[in-house]
Formats: sequence, C-alpha cells, structure tokens
Amino acid sequence: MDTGHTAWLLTCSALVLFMTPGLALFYGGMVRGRNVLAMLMKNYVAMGVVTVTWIVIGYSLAFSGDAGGLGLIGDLEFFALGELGFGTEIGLDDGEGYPDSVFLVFQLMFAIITPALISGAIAERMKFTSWVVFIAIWSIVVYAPMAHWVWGGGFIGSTDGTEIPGVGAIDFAGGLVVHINAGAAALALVLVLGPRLGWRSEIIRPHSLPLTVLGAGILWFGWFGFNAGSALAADGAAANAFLTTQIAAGVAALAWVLSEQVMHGRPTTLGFASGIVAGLVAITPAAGFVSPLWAGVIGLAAGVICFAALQLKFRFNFDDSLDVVAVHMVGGIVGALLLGLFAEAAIGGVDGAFFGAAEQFLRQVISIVIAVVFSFVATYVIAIIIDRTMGLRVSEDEERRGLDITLHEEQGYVLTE
Amino acid sequence: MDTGHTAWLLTCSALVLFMTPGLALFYGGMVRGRNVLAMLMKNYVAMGVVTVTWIVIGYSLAFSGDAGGLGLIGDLEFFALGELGFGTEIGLDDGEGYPDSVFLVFQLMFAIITPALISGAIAERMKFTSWVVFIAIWSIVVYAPMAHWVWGGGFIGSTDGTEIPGVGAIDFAGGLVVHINAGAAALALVLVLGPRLGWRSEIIRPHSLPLTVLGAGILWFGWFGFNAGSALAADGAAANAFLTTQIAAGVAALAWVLSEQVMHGRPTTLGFASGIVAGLVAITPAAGFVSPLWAGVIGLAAGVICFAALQLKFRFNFDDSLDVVAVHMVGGIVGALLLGLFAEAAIGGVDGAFFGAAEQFLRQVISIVIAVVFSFVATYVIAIIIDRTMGLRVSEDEERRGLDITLHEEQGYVLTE
Amino acid sequence: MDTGHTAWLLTCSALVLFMTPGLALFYGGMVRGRNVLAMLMKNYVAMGVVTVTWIVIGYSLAFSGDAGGLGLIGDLEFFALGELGFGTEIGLDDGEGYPDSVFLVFQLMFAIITPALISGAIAERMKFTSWVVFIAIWSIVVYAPMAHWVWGGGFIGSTDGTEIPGVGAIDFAGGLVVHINAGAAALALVLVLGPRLGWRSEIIRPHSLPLTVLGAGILWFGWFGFNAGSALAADGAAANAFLTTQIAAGVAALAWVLSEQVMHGRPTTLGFASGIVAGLVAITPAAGFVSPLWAGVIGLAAGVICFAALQLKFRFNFDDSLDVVAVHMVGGIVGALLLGLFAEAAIGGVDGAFFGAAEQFLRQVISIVIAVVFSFVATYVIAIIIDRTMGLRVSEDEERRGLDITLHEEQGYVLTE
Amino acid sequence: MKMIIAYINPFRLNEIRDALREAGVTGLSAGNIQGFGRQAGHTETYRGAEYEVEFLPKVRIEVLVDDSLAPTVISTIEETARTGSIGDGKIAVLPLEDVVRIRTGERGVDAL
Amino acid sequence: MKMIIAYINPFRLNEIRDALREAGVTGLSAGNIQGFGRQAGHTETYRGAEYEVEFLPKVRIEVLVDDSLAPTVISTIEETARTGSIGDGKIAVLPLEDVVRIRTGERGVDAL
Amino acid sequence: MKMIIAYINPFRLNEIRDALREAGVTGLSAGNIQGFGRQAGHTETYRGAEYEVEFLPKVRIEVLVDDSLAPTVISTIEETARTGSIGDGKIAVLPLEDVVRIRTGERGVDAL
Ligand SMILES: Nc1ncnc2c1ncn2[C@@H]1O[C@H](COP(=O)(O)OP(=O)(O)O)[C@@H](O)[C@H]1O
Ligand SMILES: Nc1ncnc2c1ncn2[C@@H]1O[C@H](COP(=O)(O)OP(=O)(O)O)[C@@H](O)[C@H]1O
Ligand SMILES: Nc1ncnc2c1ncn2[C@@H]1O[C@H](COP(=O)(O)OP(=O)(O)O)[C@@H](O)[C@H]1O
Repeated sequence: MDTGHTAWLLTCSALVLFMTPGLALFYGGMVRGRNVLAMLMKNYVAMGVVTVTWIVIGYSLAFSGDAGGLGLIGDLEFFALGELGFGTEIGLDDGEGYPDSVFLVFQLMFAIITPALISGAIAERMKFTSWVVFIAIWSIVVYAPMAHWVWGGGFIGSTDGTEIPGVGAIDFAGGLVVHINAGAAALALVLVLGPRLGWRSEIIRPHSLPLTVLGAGILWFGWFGFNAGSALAADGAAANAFLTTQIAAGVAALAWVLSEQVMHGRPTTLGFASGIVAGLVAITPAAGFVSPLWAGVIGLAAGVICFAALQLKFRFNFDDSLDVVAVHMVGGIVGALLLGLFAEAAIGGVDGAFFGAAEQFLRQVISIVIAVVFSFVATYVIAIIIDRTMGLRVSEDEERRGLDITLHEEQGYVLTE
Repeated sequence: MDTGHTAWLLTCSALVLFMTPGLALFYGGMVRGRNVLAMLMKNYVAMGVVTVTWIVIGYSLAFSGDAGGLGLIGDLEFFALGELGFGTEIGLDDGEGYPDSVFLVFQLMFAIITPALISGAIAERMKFTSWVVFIAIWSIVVYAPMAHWVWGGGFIGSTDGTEIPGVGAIDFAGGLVVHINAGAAALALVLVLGPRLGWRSEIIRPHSLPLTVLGAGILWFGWFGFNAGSALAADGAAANAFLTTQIAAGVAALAWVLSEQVMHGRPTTLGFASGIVAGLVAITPAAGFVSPLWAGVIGLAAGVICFAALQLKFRFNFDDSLDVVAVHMVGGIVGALLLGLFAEAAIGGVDGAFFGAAEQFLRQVISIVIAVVFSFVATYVIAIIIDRTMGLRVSEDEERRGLDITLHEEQGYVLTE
Repeated sequence: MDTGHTAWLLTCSALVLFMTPGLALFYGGMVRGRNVLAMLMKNYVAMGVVTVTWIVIGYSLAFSGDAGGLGLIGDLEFFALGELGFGTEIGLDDGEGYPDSVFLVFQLMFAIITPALISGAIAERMKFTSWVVFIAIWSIVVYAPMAHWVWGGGFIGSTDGTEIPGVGAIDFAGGLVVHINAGAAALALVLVLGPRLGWRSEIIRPHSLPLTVLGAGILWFGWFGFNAGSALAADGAAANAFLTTQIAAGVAALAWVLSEQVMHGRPTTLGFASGIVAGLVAITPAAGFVSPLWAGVIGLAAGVICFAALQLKFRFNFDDSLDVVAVHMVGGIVGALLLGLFAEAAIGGVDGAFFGAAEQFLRQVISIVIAVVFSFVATYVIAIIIDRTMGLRVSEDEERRGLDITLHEEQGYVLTE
Repeated sequence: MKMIIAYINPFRLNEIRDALREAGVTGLSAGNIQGFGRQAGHTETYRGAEYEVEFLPKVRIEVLVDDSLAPTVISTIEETARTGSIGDGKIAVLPLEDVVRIRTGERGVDAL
Repeated sequence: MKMIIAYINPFRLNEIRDALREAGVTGLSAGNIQGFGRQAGHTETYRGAEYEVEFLPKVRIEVLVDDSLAPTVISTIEETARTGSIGDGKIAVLPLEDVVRIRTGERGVDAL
Repeated sequence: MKMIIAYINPFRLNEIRDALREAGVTGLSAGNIQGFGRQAGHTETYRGAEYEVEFLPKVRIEVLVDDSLAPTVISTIEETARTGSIGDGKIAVLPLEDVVRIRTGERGVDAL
C-alpha cells in the first residue's frame, strides 16, 4: 500500500462528498424562497439514500466482476459488501496501492452526486417521497449499469473481453456516467413531470444568488477531488487532471459571461457561476487525457455552447428548471466529443482524432448515443411508473404555497423575529 | 517520517478546524435572527481561546507523560510546548511516521470544537465574556483531563500501567472525550443558566435553515478528518473509519426523517441535518473498531434514539436550546455502548460482546458513567462559580432586544439598504 | 516522485483555490445588499482571468529561468506553458518530489487570490469591465515580477547570483508577494478611484455578517494550504507552518476583539473575523521560519496593530472600503518585519535579529520598501491609464441604485416571492 | 380623493398591477405583510416541536386615486384578485385629503 | 367603520392577536417597520466606526373594524401592548369609508 | 390631526428623519415597499431569460401630526426628498380621528 495514494484518495473522497452540499446550495439559491429547503433536501437526501443502495447492491452491480462476461452488469459478489460487510475489515486489501474500501467510498460519492444533479430539473414541484423512491431505483437501475459499462469492465469502456462488441470509449471522471447520464435523465423526468405553474408567464427569480455563487465555489473546490482523484493515484496524471480542470473551469466561466455580454449586454454573476460548472462538466471526461491548452479549448467550447443550449428549453418547451440538460447533458457531450479529438497518448494513453486516431472520435459518438438513449428511456419508464403509482407532483395549492411549508412544514427564513 | 501519513494528518487537521465554522453555521441558523452573530461568535471564539489554552497547558495535561503514573493527569513537560515553544522547531521529530507537531495541532482542533459544541445549549441568553471565561477554564479543567484519561495514557483508556485500576474502554475519535463530555457539560450549564424568555410559550423558530443545512454539510465533510484522521495514518484503518463514518451519517439521517414521518407526518430538512450529526456523533467512538454494516446499525440506532431523546428536555424541563444533550450526549452514548457490542478485533484490535468479549461492553458502560458524572459535576461547579462572580446571563432587556445588538453592537442582516 | 508530497500539494492547491470563494464571501457580506453580487463577481472573475494570464505568460515571467541573469524577470521559456502547453504532458517531471504541474497550479492559486484581495478596497463603485482589464494587466505587470523577485530567483529573494545586488529577504508564503503587494495596490487604486457616495456622511453597514464570518472560516481553512503548502513538502516544515498559522490566527483574533473591548466597550463578530485574517496575513511570510510561540507574538502584534491601522483611512481620508490597507498591507508589514527579528535557523534555515543576525531585519525592511513602492507606483499608473481610457467608476446613478442591478442585471436576494 | 388599500395573495400582485395600469392607474405601492383572518394558517415543525403559525404571507397594496376612478379601481382589484377561495383578502377605502408630487410640488388630483 | 393602526413592540404581536381574536376581531394585517420616536436607538460598531442607529424594529398592525367594536379594539391593544416602558408605541384611528371582501364581493360591515 | 404618508427614495430616509425632527416631529414609522409609478423599472437577466421588473424599492413613511404641524411636515418632506428626477415620490394626507399613546393612555394631541 502507498500512503501517499491513500492519503490523496481519502482526501478526494471527502472533497467529492462535499460537492453534494455545494450542489444543494448552487441549486437552492436559484429557486424561490418558499422552495429553498425542499431543494436542499432533494440533494441532501441523496447522501442518505444512495449510501444505502450503493453499499447494498449498487457497488456490486457496477464494480464486482462482470456477470457472465457479457459486459452488461456486475455479479453480486459484493452484495451488501459480500464478505466485507459484517465482520471483516474491508480496508486492508492493498492490491492497487490503496485499500479497496477507499475505491468503494470514492465511487460512492460519485453515485451520490449523480442523481442529485437531476434534482435541478424538477425543482419547485416534485413530491419528496417520490423523489426518494426515484433516486433509490435510479441509482440501482440506471447509474450502476452505466458505471459498469464504462468503468467496471463493461462493453462501453472495453474494446474486447466482453461478449458484446466493446465500444472502447474513454471517460476519465464521468462525462458519460455522471453528466450525460444525469442530463438525459433530467430531460426524461421533466417531460413526465410537466412545467411549473407560471413557467414562461410569471417572473421566477433566484431567491439568493450568494448561495448559488458559494455553491459554485464549493463545486469547483470539490471537483478537484472528482477529476484529479479519478487518476486513482497521487501522481503526474492526477496533477495533469488537476491543471486541466482548473483551466477549463476558468475559461468556460469567462466564455459564458462574454457570451452574455454579447447577447444581452451584461455579464451576470449567475452566468459566471454557471460557466464554472459548465467548464467543470466538460473537462470531466477529458481531464486525464488532454493537455492543458486543449483543456482551455474544451472550456471555451463548453462556455459558449452550454450558454447557447439554455435556449433549448424555450425552443422545445420543457421546464428544465435549473438547466440540467443545458449544463450537464450538453456540457458532458461537448467534453466527451472533444476528447475524441484532443486526447493524446502521451498524456493518458489514448490518442484522439487530432493525434491520428480518428476512430476514437467515433467511439465517443457511439458511447454518447448509448448513454443518452439508455438513460433517457430507462428514466422515462421509471418516471411513468412512479407517476402512475405514487404521483410525481405536488398539488397546485401546495406548489403555490411553496414546498417548504407543505412538504416539510418548515420555513427557510424567518428574518424578522 | 512517512510523507503520506503526514499529508493525510495535515489535511485532517485542516478538516477538523473547518468543522468549527461548520458548527457555527449549523447552530447559527437555528437561533433567531437577532442572535445569529452572538451564536457564531460563541463558536468562533473557541478557535482563539482554546488555541491559547491548549498550547500553554492543555496539550501538556492531556498528552505529555502521565504525572506520577496515576493515570490521572499529564505532567507539565510540554507546558507552553516545553522546549518546543520558543526557539526549537517542533516539527522534525518523526517518531511515529509524522512530526509531533502534527499530532499536537490535530488534537488542538478536537480541543477547540468540544467546548464549541456546548454553545448550542446556551444559545440566545449567555453573556459573551462569561462564555469566554467558561471555555478557557473548561478546556483546561474538564477537557484536558478527560483526553488524558482516554487517549493520553490515563485510567479510562488503559487496562493496566496506571495506579488506578484501568477501565480499558475504547474511544476511537471522541465519543467520550468529545461528545458525551460536551453533552453532559451542556446539561449542567443549562441547569445553572435557566431557560430562555418565552421558552415553551412563544414560537421560537430557526431564522435561516439554509445556514444550518450548509453547516451540516461542512460538518459531514470535516468529520472525515475527525474520524478517519483518528487512525493517525493513511492506511486501511483510516479507510475503514472513513467508510463507517459515511454509512452511519447517511443511515442516521434517513432514520431521523423516517421517525419524523411516522411521528409527525412530515420529514423535515432540519431533521435530516440533525440526523446527519447524530449519526456522525454515534460513529465517532466506533469508526475504527466496527465493520461497515455494523456502522449502519449504529447509524440507525442513533437516528431513532436521538430523535426520541429530543423529548427529554420537554419532559424534564430544561432549555437545551439546540439539543446538545439529545444529539451529543445521547448520540455519544449510543455509539460508545454499541461499540461494546459490535467491535471486532479483525478491524480495530478489540472485540465487543457480539464477538465474544462481553466484558468490553461493561468497560464501555463504566467509561460512560465516569465521563457523564465527571463532566456534569465539574461543569456544574464551574458554572456556579462564574454565575456567582461575573454572572452567566444577559439581562431580560438584552435578551429581548437580541444579543447581536446588545453584546456585539452589530446586526446580522441589513438586507434593505 | 514522492506520492505523499504530491498528495499534500494537490490538496493545498485545492485549498488555496477555495480561499477565493471564501474571500468573496468575506467581502461580499460587508457591502450593502445592493452590491453583493458585484462584490462576489469581482473576486470570482479573478479565478477566470488570472488562470488565463498565468498560463499564457505569468508563470513564465515569474518562474522560468531568470532572463539575462539580472534577477528582474523570467524568460519566456514557458510562454503558454512552452513545450508543455499543447501536446506534452506537463505532469511527469518529478525533479523535486512532485510533478512540475503541481507547482504551476499551486502558484496559480496564489496569483488568483492576490488581485482578488484588492477588490475589497474598491467595493461598491468600480466598473466591472475596468476591473477585469485591471486584474489582467496587474497580474502580469505587477504580480508576476514581484513573484519572480522574491521566489523565482530574482533580486529580492537572492543574496547573490543576480546582476542586481540581492536583498536576501525571506518570504515564506507571500507577505511581500501577496499581501503587501495587494495592500499597496489597493491604496493606489483607491486614490485614483475616490470615495463612495456618502462615505463618512451616511451609515454604510455590512448587509450580512454571517456571510463574512463564514468567509473568514473558509479563509482560515484554506490558509493551511497557503502556508503549510508553501513548504512544498509534507514534512516537518509544513507541520511547523501549519501550527504557527493556527496560533497566529487564533491569537490575532483574540487581540483584535480585546482591542475593541478596550476602545469601544464591545467585542464584535466582524472584529473577530477581521482579526483572524489579520493574523493569517501576518504569519504568512513567517510561517516556516519562526517557532510556535513567536508565532503567537506575531499574531498578537497583528491583531493590535491592524486594528489600530483601521483609523488610517479616516486620518488620511481615503475610502479603502473593506480595509485592505489596514489588514493586508499593514498586516503583511508586521509579519515581514517581525520575521526579521524572530526567524531562527533551526526552524527555517535563517536567523533573525533575535537569533544573532541583525542584518536580516534590515533585509526585510528593504524588501518591504521595494514592494510597497513598486506596487503602489505601478498600480497607480495602471489605474490612471484605465481611468483615462475606459473609466474606473460607475455613474452616480448606478452607484446609488446598486451595482448588482446596474452592472449585472441581477438581484442578490428576492426573499419575499 | 381616496386611498384604496387591498390585502391580497402575493401571487396575484403582478396581474393586479397590470390590470390597474390598464384601468388608468398611474402608480401604486406594495408591501409584504403577515395576514391573519378566516383562512387557516399552517403547522411548522422543528425538531419535534410543532407550532401553529397563524399568520400567512400577504401583500398589501395602496393606491391613491381620484374619486372618479375609485369605483373602477375597486372593481378591478376585486376581479383580478379573486380566486374564489378563502383568503382572497379585503379592500379598504379611506378618505384622502391631499396628495403632493414631491418632484414638482403639484397638489391634489394633478399630483396623481 | 374605522381603520385602527398600532405601532407595537414585535414581541407583543402574538399576544395582541390572541387578545383581539377573543375580543371578536376576525382579521388583521401586520407588517415590519422601523420606528423612530422618544425611545433611544442603539449604537452599531463596524471595524471601529460607530453608528447611531435611530430606528428600532417595530410591528405595525392594521385592523378594519365596525364603529361599535372600535373602542374595544383600542383598549384591547392598549392593555396587551403596554409594558410600561418607553417605546410601547401608539394607536391611530382613521375613518374608513368602505370595505370589500374580495372573495364574495360583500361590502361594508358585512365584509369584515 | 393628520396622518401623513410619503413614498420616498430609500437613500433620503435618514435626511428626512433629521429634517422632520428639527421641524418638531417627535416620531415616525418607516417601512420598505415596492413602488410602481412613472419611473421606469429595470431589466433582470437570469441565464438568458430577461425579465422586466416594474417595481422599485421605495420607503414608505408615516407620520401622525397635529393639524398645525401638518403643513410644515409636508413642506419639509417635499424639500428634503426632492432630487428633481422622476421617482421622487408622493405625499398623501389623511384625516386622523384619534391617537393613543400606549404607555400612558394619553389621547389626541397629547399622545403625539
Ligand atoms: N379586519 C381586518 N383588518 C385588517 N386586515 C384584515 C381583516 N380581515 C382580513 N384581513 C386581511 O385579509 C386577509 C384575508 O382575510 P381572510 O379572513 O383570511 O379571508 P377572506 O378575506 O377571504 O375572508 C387576511 O390575511 C388579512 O391580511
Ligand atoms: N408621530 C408619530 N408618527 C408615526 N409613528 C410614530 C409617531 N410617534 C411614535 N411613532 C411610532 O411609535 C413607536 C414608539 O414611539 P416612542 O416615542 O419611542 O415611544 P412611546 O410611544 O412610548 O412614547 C415609534 O418607534 C414609532 O414607530
Ligand atoms: N397613485 C399612487 N398610489 C400609491 N403610490 C403611488 C402612486 N403613484 C406613485 N406612487 C408611489 O410613488 C413612487 C414614485 O412615483 P413615480 O410615478 O414613479 O414618480 P413621481 O412621483 O416622481 O411622479 C412610486 O414608486 C410609488 O411607490
């Protein structure tokens, strides 16, 4: 075991856990004051629910040996952590330079934040209980298989060794598994859920942008754990991922506010915060595969394209309330595609089209299509089932009075007592 | 010296320091708007006061060699850091894989947050100066001895080697030293201080739950330093403690809101945040001694029992304003007891009753009784003395106008200028 | 390569990045509610702008080989990262125990926060576009040379080896480069910009001290990365820097509120938060050179002297809105001077006057004078040029309506919808 | 002249403003209030302690109008604010002796 | 009919509401204000700069009542709001020409 | 007696208070409102969606005065609040039937 690697991955796990509170604030600041707690809660609860689903079954589906060599799903060797659950220390196997349990917990943090990302789309109108059921199912049925396909020895990440022909796509820290997955799921869920009362007719403003801005800051901070931790070592690859992450985030934020300046005449704080996240999303799949200046190009593309993608929901009339599709699905696609161009074997072992391997671009395209279609369809089915059984949506009266009071019997702020 | 261990413990020290601002927000959001600064201040000031008391004498009382071999108190070898104070670098001794000064500063962070925890009980009515005096004394007279007894070679942690018969209790990261200690002290202090004006007759609501929720997120993040850092190494033990911490926190939060759903028909955001903390508290003594699924059981117990313990203050009529007793004392007891059942030698070197060592449960019981009694009595005496001399409480008029204006001449929020 | 060092420096880089959001909150809470976003934005934008300037040219000017051996400026070997930019992994050179790119990104975080520090002085009245242009220029023309002089082999940090006679001053983590530099620049900029409408005639109060207090907490947390990371290793030097940082911050905060108690009869929360920052600033140049108790003395001096320095702006009538001069310039000077007294070869390799090397004090004095004069003059010139061309200041009407609406078309808070 | 005060549901504010503008009103002032009335409040629960909160968030609008416009203003508010459920609120009409436009010093009906 | 306005200390609000309800009042509206009067304000200090803040947080309540109930309302507020110290506040009585209940369109006393 | 209400720009509040005090007024109450009038609102933009926000932040002050002081109060507010640009606000004068000082029970002019 290497104590340096272990120290770094423990630190990264903590950083990635911290991203979920950061995301909660990022989203929470953008909703109206009467829904702030409901928004925070929909994020925080993922830290409870997914911890349980992951420990019980998700980790096993994603990362224990491939069941039947099909490349489709993990076997159940680690169901309830398997022999590691009750009564045997999980922490001492050091096959890869750090204890197994570090990998388990690092991956758990990814499994938590992915469904939390979706919550931005359904803000201000979804029932809490239905949300809990949704993320429990989704984390097992959608997230775990996708993680297996891409990272767990499944058919997307592999080129061979699986019964299904391997796609051979690469995804450093979760462009497919986390962002495209969450973004496509958000779209499906929103289509079933329908728009908020007053969408496009009333002024619906963020109630506290300082919260949102703080959330973006925490996300940036935590994202170093997400991306540089995905090197699974404290080494040059981690350092490169760290640097590319920083560059993409900074450039994307600038690109976003510049786009605003051009289109609306004013750079906004929310735009800067959004650009940070767009850049972080886009560099996620690429962080360990591209060199620093190409990361800047990815950031630039993410800032401009995600900003433009904000119009999608107005064009196609779906109330993706906090723009999960525009930022995470589109941002993830930007990164996963450009990676197919800019990846370079000297950095991360794989060349992209610019460095002579045009087929890598194709692999990325195929993987994106699979991820979008699978996530969208599976989520749509889950959403319909929950809608028909428990109902997805609060009543009109509850929506109007606000979810904080009606779902949680609390008020976000009582500033004048 | 091992750079990996050193890196990890420095990181953990920073994380534990960050818990005190997190705690400040957690508490600060729960008080009324006119007392928010006074609440923050009572936490932050611990970062100043205890830094001084710890450097001057606390560390020496807790962690320099046992005075006279009685197992009662440290000698004064490190008074004002001893030879390490002025003029000799403290950082280069690497006896245990990391510099001595890392251990000193890591322990300092624990010594800071423990009295800060107490501040939740005395919210909205205690004088600031008296609080400063209280924590200065308490950190020396109550905290340092308790730390010595449990961790510094004293009679609670040892089975032999001390004149006093050793109890042989185990406490991984501070169930006794930190949480039970703070909780019992909170109870004593509150009994001397009395309830807030309007307690049980007026509506006293949290003024900003987003602050509280953010605080809980920071606490969760920082607690990885607290618990996994207590392995004092970047190794499998740290990884196990990290994982058990995550599981207990997640499960306890779910258990708490489920209890709310059953008892009141609504899960609350404050409940989820409280459940997080309850789970973290309960796993603290156990983190390095139990396996992952048992950590889930501890979390479950903590969520349900701490939620139920909220009623204690109404039953016995003491205004423990932000429920330090229910969360920290009761939560700490839950963890310290269950540890006596679930501990397993394969994990942390000690077996509990479930693994054949029934006497360990007894040891835990005895240690809890000692901790509660000592902390309660000593704190009560300190509180009475301060009350008789400086007075513990602000005037009625000050309490009504709010402590921010009257004690600190500031306002928390001026949102409309 | 040492994985422990690498893990620690990656962690520290993330911590230092996180300081800028912390600083944004620290400042953002202190302005009026109608300017909060503009304040946050002026900080956050540094994370975008300086990332670009640093990668393109700043790093090269500061840290590639000295151009012509004059000790004045770096050569352009790393312009746009040189051969490391597109297409060659930057992370694998492990000459010094960690990848080069780690050093690059760690230093980038310093280059970001330094201009962000200045933003406190120009709060509530400076144009956003002018600010962006200002920090872009300033980071190249003022920051990079200063970093080169002190840390990059230039004439301030060296005693010989440069054509210009070396000053031989020491600066562990940026007393000269960061704080005195930012403080002197703040003064220059404010003199060109002029005071806010209503300064000294109206009540201008912080709109949300909880934000400020949280910001101070994040700063304290992140500062461990700043100071202990500046050891560039996970070793005893880092541990010593960590400990001295903690002590100075705690003592300075206490000293500040004690001064308040004496002068105004009330300790304030803002005072405690300010004292924290003052202590952190003052220990920055000294953290790796002095022993723990001397760090306490530095903290004490910083708390008292920076508090007193608040009066400077009233005495000399310049509206340094959030006291960048009093906290950063004065605090930095306190630390850089006392370091000349208390430094000790056994700790950091250099003796100060108290340990027999009186000339070190002189060296510190000279370095401070150079830093103040250079930063002040260069900044003044930049400010004048921007003022004459784009204008530095918003219109009176914009200032009165608030910068959030007028510059960014957003509102910080919409709490009642 | 009259001062017309209405206590309304917050989510009707923008529509009422638009309707009043169409009806010829050139200005109004709106503030947040806590309303107590026949409409039931709600329960809040914090750590197991349940509180009945009897006040509901409402908006209070105030319109200064010429006598001739008053009936229109009243009926416009009535129609736009009505949802038909309890808590729709009330309108109060007070006599108004004089109005001054600060900027110009105009008085009475001219100042409106 | 009358409109009765009272400026009171915030911490008396709930008791006044309960007392008024008992006295037969079916509704009221309350808002936060800053009050200036004989009661002294306070000092605030930020980084060494001291400010005299002369405004104090008060609550303004507004009750629409029938003439017959007005004296009871006034005396109820008086008794419940009084603490005997300066700053207890004031009650103002204004003539009220008409009231409309938005939900039903009722007017005058029926609307109360 | 009169109740004088003024809708003013927030940044004039402290000066108006000082001027009124000098003019002999012993108390006033101020609250935050959203004003709609001839003065144009502003645009807000959130993620590319532009909103016209027609309400502007204003302060509403309320002064209870004796008839004899009323003209002075009106002219004092007028002069102190005036900046000459649109949006300076309005002053309304209402008849006031009675005033009670809660602390002492004094009534009418004595209560002011
Ligand atoms: N007598 C009153 N005086 C002042 N405000 C009142 C009065 N009665 C009702 N209100 C205001 O009108 C709002 C709605 O009144 P309520 O009785 O709940 O419903 P409705 O108007 O439909 O009968 C209340 O929340 C309160 O703000
Ligand atoms: N002339 C006035 N006009 C409007 N409000 C007033 C007036 N005088 C007092 N008030 C309100 O009543 C509150 C209490 O008044 P104050 O003079 O301080 O005490 P008291 O009413 O006990 O004499 C003030 O804070 C203010 O809100
Ligand atoms: N008819 C009205 N009724 C109530 N308040 C009004 C009325 N007209 C204006 N106001 C208030 O006065 C403020 C200023 O009015 P506005 O028409 O913008 O400028 P001006 O008073 O200079 O003509 C408004 O924002 C609003 O608060």
